[in-house]
Amino acid sequence: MRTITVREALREAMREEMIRDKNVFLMGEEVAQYQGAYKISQGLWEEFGDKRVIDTPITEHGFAGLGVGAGFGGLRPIVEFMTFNFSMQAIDQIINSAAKTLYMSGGQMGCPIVFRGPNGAASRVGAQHSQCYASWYAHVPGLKVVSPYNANDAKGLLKAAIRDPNPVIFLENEIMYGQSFEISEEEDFVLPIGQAEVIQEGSDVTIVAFSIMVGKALEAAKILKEQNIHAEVINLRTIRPLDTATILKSLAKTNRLITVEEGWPFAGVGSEIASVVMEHGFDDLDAPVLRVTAKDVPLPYAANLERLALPQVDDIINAVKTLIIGG
Amino acid sequence: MRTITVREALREAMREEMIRDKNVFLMGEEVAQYQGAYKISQGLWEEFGDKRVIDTPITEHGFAGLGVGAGFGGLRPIVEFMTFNFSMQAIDQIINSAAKTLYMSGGQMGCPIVFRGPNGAASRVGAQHSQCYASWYAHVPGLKVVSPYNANDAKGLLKAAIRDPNPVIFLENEIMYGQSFEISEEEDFVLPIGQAEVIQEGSDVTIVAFSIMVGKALEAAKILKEQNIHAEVINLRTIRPLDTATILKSLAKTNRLITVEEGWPFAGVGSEIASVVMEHGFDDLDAPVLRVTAKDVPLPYAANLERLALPQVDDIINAVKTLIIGG
Amino acid sequence: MEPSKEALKSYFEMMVLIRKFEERCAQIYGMGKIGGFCHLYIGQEAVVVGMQSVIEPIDSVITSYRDHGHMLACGMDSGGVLAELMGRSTGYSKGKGGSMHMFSREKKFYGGHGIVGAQVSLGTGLAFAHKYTQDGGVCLAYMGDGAAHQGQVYESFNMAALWKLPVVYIIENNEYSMGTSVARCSATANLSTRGESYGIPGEQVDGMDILAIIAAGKRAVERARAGEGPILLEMKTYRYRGHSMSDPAKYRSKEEVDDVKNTKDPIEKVRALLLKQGVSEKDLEEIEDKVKAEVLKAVEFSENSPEPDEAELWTDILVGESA
Amino acid sequence: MEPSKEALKSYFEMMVLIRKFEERCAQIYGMGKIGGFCHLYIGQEAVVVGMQSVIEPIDSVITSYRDHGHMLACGMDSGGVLAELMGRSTGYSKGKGGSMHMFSREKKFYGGHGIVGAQVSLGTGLAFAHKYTQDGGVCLAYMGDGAAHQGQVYESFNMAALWKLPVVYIIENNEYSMGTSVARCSATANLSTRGESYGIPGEQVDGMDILAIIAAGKRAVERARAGEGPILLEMKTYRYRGHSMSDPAKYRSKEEVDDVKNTKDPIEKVRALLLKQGVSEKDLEEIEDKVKAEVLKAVEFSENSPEPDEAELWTDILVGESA
Ligand SMILES: Cc1ncc(C[n+]2csc(CCOP(=O)(O)OP(=O)(O)O)c2C)c(N)n1
Ligand SMILES: Cc1ncc(C[n+]2csc(CCOP(=O)(O)OP(=O)(O)O)c2C)c(N)n1
Ligand SMILES: [Mg+2]
Ligand SMILES: [Mg+2]
Repeated sequence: MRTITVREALREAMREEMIRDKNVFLMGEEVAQYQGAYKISQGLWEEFGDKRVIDTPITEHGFAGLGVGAGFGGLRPIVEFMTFNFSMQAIDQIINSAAKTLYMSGGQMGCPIVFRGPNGAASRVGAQHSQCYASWYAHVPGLKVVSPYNANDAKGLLKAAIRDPNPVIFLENEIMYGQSFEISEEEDFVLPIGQAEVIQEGSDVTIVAFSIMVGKALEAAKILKEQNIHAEVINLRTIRPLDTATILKSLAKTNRLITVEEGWPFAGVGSEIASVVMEHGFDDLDAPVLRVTAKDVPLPYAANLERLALPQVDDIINAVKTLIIGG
Repeated sequence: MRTITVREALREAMREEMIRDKNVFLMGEEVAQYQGAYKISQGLWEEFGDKRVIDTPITEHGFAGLGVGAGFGGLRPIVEFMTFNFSMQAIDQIINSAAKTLYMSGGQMGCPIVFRGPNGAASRVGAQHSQCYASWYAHVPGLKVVSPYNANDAKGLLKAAIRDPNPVIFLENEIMYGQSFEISEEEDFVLPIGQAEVIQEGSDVTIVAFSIMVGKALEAAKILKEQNIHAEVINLRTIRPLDTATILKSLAKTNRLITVEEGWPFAGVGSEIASVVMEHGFDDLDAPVLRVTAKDVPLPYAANLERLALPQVDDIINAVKTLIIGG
Repeated sequence: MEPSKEALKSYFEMMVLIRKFEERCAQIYGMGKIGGFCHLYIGQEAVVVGMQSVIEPIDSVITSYRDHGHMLACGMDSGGVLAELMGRSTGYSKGKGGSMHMFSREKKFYGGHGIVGAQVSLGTGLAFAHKYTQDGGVCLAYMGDGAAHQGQVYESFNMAALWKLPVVYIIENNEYSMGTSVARCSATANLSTRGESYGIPGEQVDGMDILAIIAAGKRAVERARAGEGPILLEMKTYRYRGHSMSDPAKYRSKEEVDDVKNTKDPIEKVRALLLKQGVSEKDLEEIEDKVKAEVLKAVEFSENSPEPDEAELWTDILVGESA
Repeated sequence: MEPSKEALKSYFEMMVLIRKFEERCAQIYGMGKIGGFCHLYIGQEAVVVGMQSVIEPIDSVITSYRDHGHMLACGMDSGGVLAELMGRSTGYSKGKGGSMHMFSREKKFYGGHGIVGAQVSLGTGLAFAHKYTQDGGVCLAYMGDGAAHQGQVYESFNMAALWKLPVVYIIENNEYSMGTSVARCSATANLSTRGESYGIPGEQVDGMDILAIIAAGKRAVERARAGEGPILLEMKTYRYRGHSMSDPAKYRSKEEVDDVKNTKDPIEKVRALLLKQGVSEKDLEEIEDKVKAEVLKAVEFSENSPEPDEAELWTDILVGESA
């Protein structure tokens, strides 16, 4: 198996899809000549030229709207937000134009578009640059929301997102960009949107996570195993639509579940999972679902506080133990 | 007791606070000479003049930012969004500037500001004009999120919001504006933010609702009573911070709980309540918490579909019965 | 070059159709059969009819919620539009969009958008697609005078000018955004200069005079099609009715409105032109009768159309999937 | 009127302080003691020092994330700024804000904002407050050349002009927004005309020449204070370093950078002026030594300051409440 970074995986996905379909293009701040603020698009401008790899002015609202319009007009835009924090500038176009128009048009006006970029915290970039938007976007019908963990996910899901006829929010993670993983050698490898992966089997507790938190969950599972607690780890991959079946199946086996996410607790992805699990798996629950989330504070800059604010492996381990021992 | 409409209650609250504090002013689209798109501010421009009741151009991002800046500068702005749907244009200023700056400044830069206006569906105004933003805003630390049901709430809570030194999101409902309620005669009547109200006592099931849905919950409770099912209805009043104590106390009595909201299900306010209830009241739960929400679709225009999409009294009754009979 | 008599007659017909259609909408709204917001185009008919006459089938059109006139001028079926207004399954959006949200890919009409200013960025994107696919098309992106302050409009201006996108921005300045006159919300009276900071040429046009509109429109569309980039037309026009059906429009005097109606009505102007060109009163009456019959047919069609099937609640959320 | 020798000396001192401070930040960043984003102001010192010299204590200042220079020029303590950069409890934001998020109500410095363009609307709001309270103050709202395309900037321009708010908008055109030159993202080269569509007068100023800045700044501030409304200054300047610490700045040649350094350096310009006015090399060295000592003190202060207490995680979320 080949080993590549998440960054390379994302780049390969875009490159392959741009070769496959001439209507696919990439736009965003610094994506072309600068090769991407985080170098995701390195080499693409050289290969595909000005027409298909487009540096925009710093005007998220305008270029997101332009992208949606281009989607209505038959193209397949990939819009990169330098980080998803800046998607707030553009969120009206994402929600009111991209997500709702298909319905409002009785099915006429689909918008095949991918909004992608790093989501959540990087390292020490402070509260304005560190928000997780997973639950906000997943709240909205008309969108698909995808969040890969490793290189395999990144490539297979981004290719699927670009081919999808619907608006897809593709939430990456800056800290994961440089991490290497084995990746499928399958030709034209695509992963289905909407299917979660049981990335680690176990029998004592289910840990549901997405994005960078899958790695933390796996680490926690490893440590727990040494203590003879066998955690099953689910890599959600897609937040909306949520793969409830995979979650409930695991719960039926383990009877205990925790969620892990980098976002805030209130009405987070974990809240949704907890609710769904309660509604459809109440009798399988030996203990309440516990949510491991960021602390309910804007992300602080100082190293010690930042560490406390974000979910750590220890927090996951503690939650599992609370469930199993204290539950 | 005096009976006034929610509209009048909101107006009285603003008027009294503007008299009380000369730094309070109101700005927004059509709030002055037109007397408010929904006539909430009727008469205020005549009384307080151009300086304190200000018509803005249709530039939500700009005037919300201007409002936040004025708040930093020592004033106490009330910013009206003609509807909260248009707050998406301005949401970066609300979240990144108003909500996070206090924390990012180590406590120096508070921003006393109220963002208010109708939230959720009016009647048949379609998907772009009918979104409920309760769960989005409540997701964010640094904000308070308030949503009154009746005239008493509207007046008492809006006065509290205007006096609050923090940014407050005040979610009204267009359909409620014209409804009349009795209102406290207490002088300078203020309701505390963060406290829910048990608006109807009952022993069999707890119905937690906010805004217009409190009315539907009360109607449902009335019908259920005829069938000898006694529902306790909680009027949340504040979404963030959530009054968990009142909810859990009721649950301890009824052992069954449903939530009702006009927003979409995924990561909604109901999801949060369900999660909190599970975490802190698991042993009190005789059945899973059920969420009554809008259907997971953009709101359709057609009368018959709109009715289906929004929670109706029957949906609440059915949920209660599922819990009690099927649960 | 002035339009031919036949052309002028067809414009007259379309303008009358728009007016009669809108008047009928007002009636039906009053009967409670149209719900929500409903923004009439009465008074502004010349703008859209004139502009539509200067574009090609490949060109795209996008506007705000005040869109009935645009749809009819684009050749969309009046029955389908009215049925949508009445929330029927035969409407352009199957009854799921309503007055503000209708579309016809076939007629290259891209909506009908409820968020003030949003259509300007979207239209810039349509222009981007025209350029990208080199289909030779131009986008007409309409906005109101109130919309002309929205930030995304200027973000779009900058990109359109920078990339020389084939887009004609049209400000329909009907003097008010809801109850606010231009003077009360705009730092400058002449909105046609709003592109200047981006090097976008602008022109003020008498939006009540279809000939002026056609002349300016032609120049603008030609320029955009030639790859010289965006251009801005400010159409000075007027809306006769309130902002939406619920607006009593107390912010202006009856005299102000009557004065426009009596001295500048865009339909009367075309009528006078036609009469001068020798078209008989009877010919014009025939046109008006034809239009009346069409509107009547649209009403009948809509009245007889069923509400959408309840199953439609769950369709069209995602392409290729139903919930 | 030219500034006095004493005044000029104080500007020199502040400019050198900013430069030395920033150079030291770069070093400390390299050692891993500053985290996240860190945007240095080296090369642009004249702008903020010049503008600060023309305002009054009542006036307010707001800028973006490239803010260390502004803070020092506003009279904020270099120790407090550096401690914040190092995430210490003695920093202006108790270590919770970092490089981009510092404030001093006392010095009327309102941040330090990480969202490109946001500070422009916020600053317009500060100006609104000045006018509302009639305190006679003016707001200086700084933005970069890249920020100058953001929609909310134009929404603010319109309101500021409409309501004649006392605000001076200052575009610090350092030729690049990250890796994008002005020509690649702006439809027009002359950013000082960006207010024209709103009737806001604009002026291009040599942002490497403190005398030019002071002259233009004085006129602008006076005009704003007199109630004549907003004004726009485009400061043509240059940043010597990459956009942030992680930017190798390959999008421009070494020659381009060296040329500016060698021929236009704002500090060297003031040095030459002072020498011409008879200030001795030794006097200037003394100033530089004083500055070096101050920076050293700031470093020591910061190094010796503790990280924030863990309890601080839960404070300052809401005024008057802790979680
Ligand atoms: C972003 C946004 N803000 C506010 C509104 C409410 N609104 C709808 S139409 C309108 C007035 C727009 O006036 P103008 O652009 O002049 O167009 P006209 O109605 O005159 O055609 C307003 C404020 C909205 N739909 N979207
Ligand atoms: C809304 C938003 N979009 C993008 C960014 C990322 N970003 C930070 S600084 C910057 C470049 C800004 O350039 P300019 O305005 O010229 O200021 P300078 O850095 O040159 O001082 C970008 C794109 C951001 N912080 N906020
Ligand atoms: Mg108008
Ligand atoms: Mg710059």
